[in-house]
Amino acid sequence: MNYEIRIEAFEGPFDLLLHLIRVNEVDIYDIPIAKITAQYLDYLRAMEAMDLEIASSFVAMAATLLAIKARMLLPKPVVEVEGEESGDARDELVKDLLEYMQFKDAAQTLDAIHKRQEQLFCRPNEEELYLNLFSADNPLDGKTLDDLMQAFSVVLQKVKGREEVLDIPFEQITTMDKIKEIYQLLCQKSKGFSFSSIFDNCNSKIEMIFTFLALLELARQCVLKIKQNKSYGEIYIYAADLDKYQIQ
Amino acid sequence: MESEQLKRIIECLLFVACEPLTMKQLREICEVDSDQLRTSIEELAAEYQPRGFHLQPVAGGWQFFTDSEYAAYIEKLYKPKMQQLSNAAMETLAIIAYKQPITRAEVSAIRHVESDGVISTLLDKRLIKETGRRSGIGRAILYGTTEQFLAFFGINSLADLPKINPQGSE
Amino acid sequence: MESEQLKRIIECLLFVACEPLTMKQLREICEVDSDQLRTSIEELAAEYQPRGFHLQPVAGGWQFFTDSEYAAYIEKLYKPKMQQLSNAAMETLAIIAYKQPITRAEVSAIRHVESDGVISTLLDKRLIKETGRRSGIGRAILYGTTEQFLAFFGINSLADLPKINPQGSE
Repeated sequence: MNYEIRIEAFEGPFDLLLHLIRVNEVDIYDIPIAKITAQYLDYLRAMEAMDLEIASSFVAMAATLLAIKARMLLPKPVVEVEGEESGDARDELVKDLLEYMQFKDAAQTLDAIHKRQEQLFCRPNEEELYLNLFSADNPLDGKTLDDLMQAFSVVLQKVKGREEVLDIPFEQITTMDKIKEIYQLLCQKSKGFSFSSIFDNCNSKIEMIFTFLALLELARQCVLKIKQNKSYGEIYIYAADLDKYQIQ
Repeated sequence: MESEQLKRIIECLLFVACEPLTMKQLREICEVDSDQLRTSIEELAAEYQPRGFHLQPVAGGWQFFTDSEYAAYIEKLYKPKMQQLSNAAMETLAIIAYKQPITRAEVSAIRHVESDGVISTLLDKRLIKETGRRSGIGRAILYGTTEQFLAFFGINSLADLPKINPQGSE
Repeated sequence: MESEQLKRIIECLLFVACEPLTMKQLREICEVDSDQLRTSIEELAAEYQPRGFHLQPVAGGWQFFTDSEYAAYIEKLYKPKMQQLSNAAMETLAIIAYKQPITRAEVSAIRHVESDGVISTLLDKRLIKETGRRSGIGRAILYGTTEQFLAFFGINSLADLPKINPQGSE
């Protein structure tokens, strides 16, 4: 091996390939595929020996290179299939490499532009500060505390007679509450109770859902048993092992 | 240091600083003596005299301030972001002010109208803020009024809100 | 409006603005026509040329920027947060800038490296954004550059990006 392997952090297989093309000083349009492939594989082996993680994209590129090398060893077909370019096996790779190089160069140019721009500073004005400066022209301009009180009085007038709306019961329900309710029921009714009966006191869909969740939780903890004697028949809930009940 | 360059550095520093810079700070950053600094600042102040913003001594330092003559234009720049409250917003603000902490659902229930839009407006205008979460399922967000709300009405605390008649009578 | 006064107002506005001000914004605030505004801005830019900060077109508007010569002094005043991008991020940003709108898969195909991480970084830094969906199956998300991208590089529009050699030849 007459070249030195330097292990660098390569962004990807193209980064490595371009590095090899550069150090070998070969023409990108006429890559000596056997030589470059051999060096590429040496790099992969070296990385492996050093226990560096080799991304799958590097391995995939190795396969591509080997496939190109194999194709170039095959004799060219004497009769060309009509309408088909007798392209070089390297064409596709070169096209991709050129496209990648173009952006690698662009990235360097952009980096230089940014480094220049980074030396320029604008005034770090804070919007908040200026918005506060004009607090005289505030969103409540012209409104007084009396207006606020008035607005609330109007609301109160409107809700008069439907005070219950102010109380939003479903916000208060938790699965835990329902678990406790069902547990108490299990303690009281040693002979069990019907599935449908536990929903009798539910006031909303939400409450029913949480009751059902509570039932599932207690079943999971093996605190209760669920039985159904016939298809579509009533489902019954029985106490199984009340001692297993644990508050979480 | 050459006098012209020193002035360029000082104006640069004052431009990016949003608070007054003291003579000591400027002296240390520019590495010049007090006399040279003082002369440069005086010259700079004179140069900015006819401009739209001026160099002024304040709180033991120096700072650029815009000319008060142009305050109206600055207001126009920032004004689109501050607009008057609609009746719906005022009503919602009143509910939140008097019933805080309160959830969106509760506000909507009281108003009998979906109130997410108005609440967003009030949040944007920083008249209300999230103050916590209701315990229990859903953990609905609770809203309350802000310091700004108090400042806008010029009151000290929520205790200063006018008392309302619980009967809601006029 | 008198030309001198217009210039004072414009410099005042640019001084207090948090972002580049567009011609449209300035026209509306100052209530002048495009020609008058353009003349004033050009004169202002010339007036600030010898100073420590300059008037520059950026991201479709105008903004004051300090002279790069004094960056070291500003860094002494406060450690500005520098936004360094890794090589991988800059490379990905270049691809998106020149090929936008473009999908994640397309970026990865050009780089021959899985690029989700870098794209997330660029999204976080608001240098790129989702600009839509590719029609057809999968409806892959398309990415493009933002206003912040223009400000990041101090350019006015995408047309100001340096031309790239489509052949990629050295």
